[in-house]
Amino acid sequence: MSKLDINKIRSDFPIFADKSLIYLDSAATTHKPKQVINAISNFYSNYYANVHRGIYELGMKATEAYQSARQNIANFINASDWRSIVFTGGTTESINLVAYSWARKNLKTGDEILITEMEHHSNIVPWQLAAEETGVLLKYIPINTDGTLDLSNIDKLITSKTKLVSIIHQSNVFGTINPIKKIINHAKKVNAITFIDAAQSIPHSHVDVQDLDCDFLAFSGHKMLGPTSIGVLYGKTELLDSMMPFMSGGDMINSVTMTESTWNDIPYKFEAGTPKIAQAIGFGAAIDYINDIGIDKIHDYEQSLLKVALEKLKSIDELEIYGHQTGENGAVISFNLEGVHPHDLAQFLDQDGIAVRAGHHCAQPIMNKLEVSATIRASFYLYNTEEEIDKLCASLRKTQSFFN
Amino acid sequence: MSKLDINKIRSDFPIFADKSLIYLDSAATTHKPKQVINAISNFYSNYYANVHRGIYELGMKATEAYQSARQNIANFINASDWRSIVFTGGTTESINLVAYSWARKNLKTGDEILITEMEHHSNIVPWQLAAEETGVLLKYIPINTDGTLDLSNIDKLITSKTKLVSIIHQSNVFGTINPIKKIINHAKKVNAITFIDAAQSIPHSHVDVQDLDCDFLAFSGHKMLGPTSIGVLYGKTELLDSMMPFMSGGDMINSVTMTESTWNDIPYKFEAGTPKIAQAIGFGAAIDYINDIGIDKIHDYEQSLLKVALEKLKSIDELEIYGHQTGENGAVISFNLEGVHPHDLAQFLDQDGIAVRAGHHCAQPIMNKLEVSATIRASFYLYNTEEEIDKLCASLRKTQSFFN
Amino acid sequence: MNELQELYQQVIIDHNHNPRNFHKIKHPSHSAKGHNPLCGDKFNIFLTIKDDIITEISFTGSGCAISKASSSLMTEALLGKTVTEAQKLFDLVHNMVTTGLANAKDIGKLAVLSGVHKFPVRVKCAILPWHTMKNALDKSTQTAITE
Amino acid sequence: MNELQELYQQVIIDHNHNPRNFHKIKHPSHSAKGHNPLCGDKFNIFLTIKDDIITEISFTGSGCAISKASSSLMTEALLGKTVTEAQKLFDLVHNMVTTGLANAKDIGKLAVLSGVHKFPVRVKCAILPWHTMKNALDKSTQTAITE
Ligand SMILES: Cc1ncc(COP(=O)(O)O)c(C=O)c1O
Ligand SMILES: Cc1ncc(COP(=O)(O)O)c(C=O)c1O
Ligand code: FES
Ligand code: FES
Repeated sequence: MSKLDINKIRSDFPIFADKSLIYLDSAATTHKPKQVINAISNFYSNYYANVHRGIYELGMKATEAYQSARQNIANFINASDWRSIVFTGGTTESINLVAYSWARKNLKTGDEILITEMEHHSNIVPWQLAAEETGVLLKYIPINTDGTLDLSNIDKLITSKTKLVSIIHQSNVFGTINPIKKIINHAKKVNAITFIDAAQSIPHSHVDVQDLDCDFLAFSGHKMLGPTSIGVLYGKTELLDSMMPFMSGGDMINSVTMTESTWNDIPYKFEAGTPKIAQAIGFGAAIDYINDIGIDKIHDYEQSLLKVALEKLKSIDELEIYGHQTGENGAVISFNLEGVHPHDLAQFLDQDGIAVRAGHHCAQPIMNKLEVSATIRASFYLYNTEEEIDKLCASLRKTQSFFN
Repeated sequence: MSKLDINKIRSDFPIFADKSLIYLDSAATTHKPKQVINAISNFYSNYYANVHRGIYELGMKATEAYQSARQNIANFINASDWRSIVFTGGTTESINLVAYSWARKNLKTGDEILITEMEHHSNIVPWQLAAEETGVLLKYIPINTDGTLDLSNIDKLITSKTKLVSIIHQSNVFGTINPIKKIINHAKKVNAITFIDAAQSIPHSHVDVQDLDCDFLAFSGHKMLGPTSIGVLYGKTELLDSMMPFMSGGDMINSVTMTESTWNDIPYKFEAGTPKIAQAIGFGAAIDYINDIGIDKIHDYEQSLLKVALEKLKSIDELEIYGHQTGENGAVISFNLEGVHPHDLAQFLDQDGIAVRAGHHCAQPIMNKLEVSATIRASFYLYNTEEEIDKLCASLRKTQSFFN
Repeated sequence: MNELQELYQQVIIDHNHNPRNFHKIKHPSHSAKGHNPLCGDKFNIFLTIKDDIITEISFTGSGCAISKASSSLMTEALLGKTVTEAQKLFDLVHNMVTTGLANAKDIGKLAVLSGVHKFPVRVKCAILPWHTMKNALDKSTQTAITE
Repeated sequence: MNELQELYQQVIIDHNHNPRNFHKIKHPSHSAKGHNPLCGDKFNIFLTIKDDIITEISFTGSGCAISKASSSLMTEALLGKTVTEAQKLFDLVHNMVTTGLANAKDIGKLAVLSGVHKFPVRVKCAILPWHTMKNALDKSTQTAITE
């Protein structure tokens, strides 16, 4: 096992005061350390105010905290300019923003959007709807049943018609880490805009937007120790500058007359209404927490957990693991136990205090490919332990024998 | 003064532990009682999980709390069906949702949208953009300089071309409470859809959507003791049912294939992505807090504060109050002090611990009408006192003499 | 016996392993599809109704133990019943899986499904085949979706 | 003297009440509009430049005491200066209002604006006329918006 002070870490998370909880669903959403919970309470209790427009002292404190959260997040993904960081309600809203303000405004019949069969619904449906409205063709990079992308025809899929390539960085079903740099480079050759759904990668590994050189990238606070209802759209400043607003109203305008309005600078142009102040501050505190431990150390620790988990799960008869056969993978494992429906299995695991997810994981095209209706998914984060993996395996074996 | 146990109430708000703070900016955003702050911390600390999809115990507790917040809010505005309550990021998002999913889909050249000159930018700009895209005409009910709507030509403004009438219930600048029932009835005669921006009314008075019989209504959590990043779109179920989704992704779908998707039931159809769980629970706690005191008692108390404030402000020479000349008004007062720019004035009031707002209050068309660039706005809520009004007046006089 | 074991008792496990009437009827007079969007599971129910009597009933599809056993038990319970009796049994089962309450005489063997009310997320599993059957009787061509 | 009084000292109040060069120039060689979106205040700056020397400078518009005094003081400070000197003074003022630091010799009377750095929201007020003047010099037709 790689070194993390796991007892210290677990003691930071109030939820684990309940010793019987084995939480293996961090790919859906993660728990929060007290540092994050307290940052939110402290804001509401001691310096709550609206931001940007207040002359008064209180508003200035809130504005500073809000802005420093933004800078914090920019640094975390190595964005060179804080104006690239647009606060949204989450990855889903980030993708919809681009589907409305970029795709619908820039694409026309004959153009193509390319995604993959591995996407989360939030990186499928917004493009389906935009494609339908604009007459654009939505194409898919196929997947192999081993949970990797089939890039053999990539040159035929990315053509001069391709205007947007949007790819999941790390699969929320298989854990597969996709070769996005390679795909981004292909896209650049045809001047397609690139969008990375980093909801599953940024919480677990160092992602550098300058190195990737993608145009857009999205992630969510709640999947990385932060609050619900906050996420980020990263966008290159020139691109954001050139776009029309998505939602409109207060704070995102420069001036409003009865006949027309002009827009505020980025990122504010895309942040209509009272900002997500408490959520941004909470998200900033989550980034601080991760930075204090070190994202690379977290990554290494999870990789060692993953190795152990794969080994132990593979020792269970008639347990089929999807993916994890080659290449780099995050600490997310989908599997099924022969003869036990995943929802029954999840129910039995819950009985032993083990929280895993059963379902299609918002990725029905993958389920269709695997020809299953659902899988069990166990996913890990910095607070999980090898002991918990042992308990998972024990509970799986017990359930297996109950059903057979 | 009407009776509220004001000491008890103030002791519920941690921010007022700072005895020197005189917070008169609740129309922008309100402070939070510890009951709300604790509800959020408690959720994150003790039963945090994603909702809807989890088989496990934890997910069920979170789902119940989330759903009961929705029911709670439905009851508060007397909605007959919880499915009418769509959670959004705030009033601004609620309005944009309808501008995208209803207006852009249902309106065409020749149709008209009618709003008023009294609107907040969030009830102007979304319609401007939708009107521009669809070729629809955006018309305004004019205002009088006394802060009331000029309804003398209402029969000429609401015609068979009018498809949508969207009106601010209580002005965030003047405090004016508009005769929305009367306007809704006019709109019904021509079968126009009606939208009420209730961001400023619902926190302060009993609003009954069945009695109003409006089609849509919007409000924000943060203006009524709740968290940031949560609001509500109320919509009649048949109407919501008939609409296309706004944002798309996880949770709002029924099924997704590579070529098409089908939608979940309302309200989920409009709640794409991981829900605003902590925020909904915090909002629910805010409603509980208001209910425990009683919205009518809060309203009466604010009205008595308003009366005192108007009297005392009027006794200051060369202080001009906008509005408040007739009819019903909420406890929001905009004014200017002759010879002192509102931003200078706000700076001096802040020096005395008094937080008021200086600016256009996201209502530039009103400023143009009043021929001022900005006003000072003092707004009151259940935690304010007559003593604070005295201090405001003293500070105003002091500043006045400094500048003259 | 804890709540989970009470739910997954022998009868359920048995019907899950060996579902009764688990096939397609050649020329059903009534049929419907059912879909649980929460998990993606799907069932088909087939019925032959003659003179208001259910003379044949069967199902196909896949789902969890609860939904499969519920389907299997349903086909057993409804064979030979009138359409009115089937509608009535739907109401009884619906009530039982949401409240846990049922009259032993009326509900018979279906009582094994009562434990599901302790697991709100799974109520949809138990009721899915019943909704689908009801849709088939109503000659509805819509896919039943458990509410 | 507290920070606020330091900011709103007599010089500022005086220039706010009696702004110097507060009028329009008939045929300016350079001019620009400035707008502070935070408060909605707007100013116009007019310049006549002959042989690289600012021979006339004036302003119109309205704003708070800070912005008005800053405009008035600016017109006094720049009259007779070269374009290069004006640009340099812009940099000095910009630096002073954000950090509070300035060399007394270089900055002269404009030092009264230094207190504004303690009030970050008001920095835009002090710098607005300077940005506008700079835009005018750059022959920019854009409205200056304080960043
Ligand atoms: C009347 C009115 N409408 C809409 C809004 C916008 O609300 P929010 O910023 O919470 O979206 C506000 C508050 O700023 C308001 O006062
Ligand atoms: C890969 C991926 N993309 C997008 C999302 C959507 O994120 P959110 O629900 O926070 O908007 C998720 C999580 O559900 C995800 O795993
Ligand atoms: S889990 Fe699908 S029907 Fe039970
Ligand atoms: S407040 Fe408008 S310029 Fe100072």
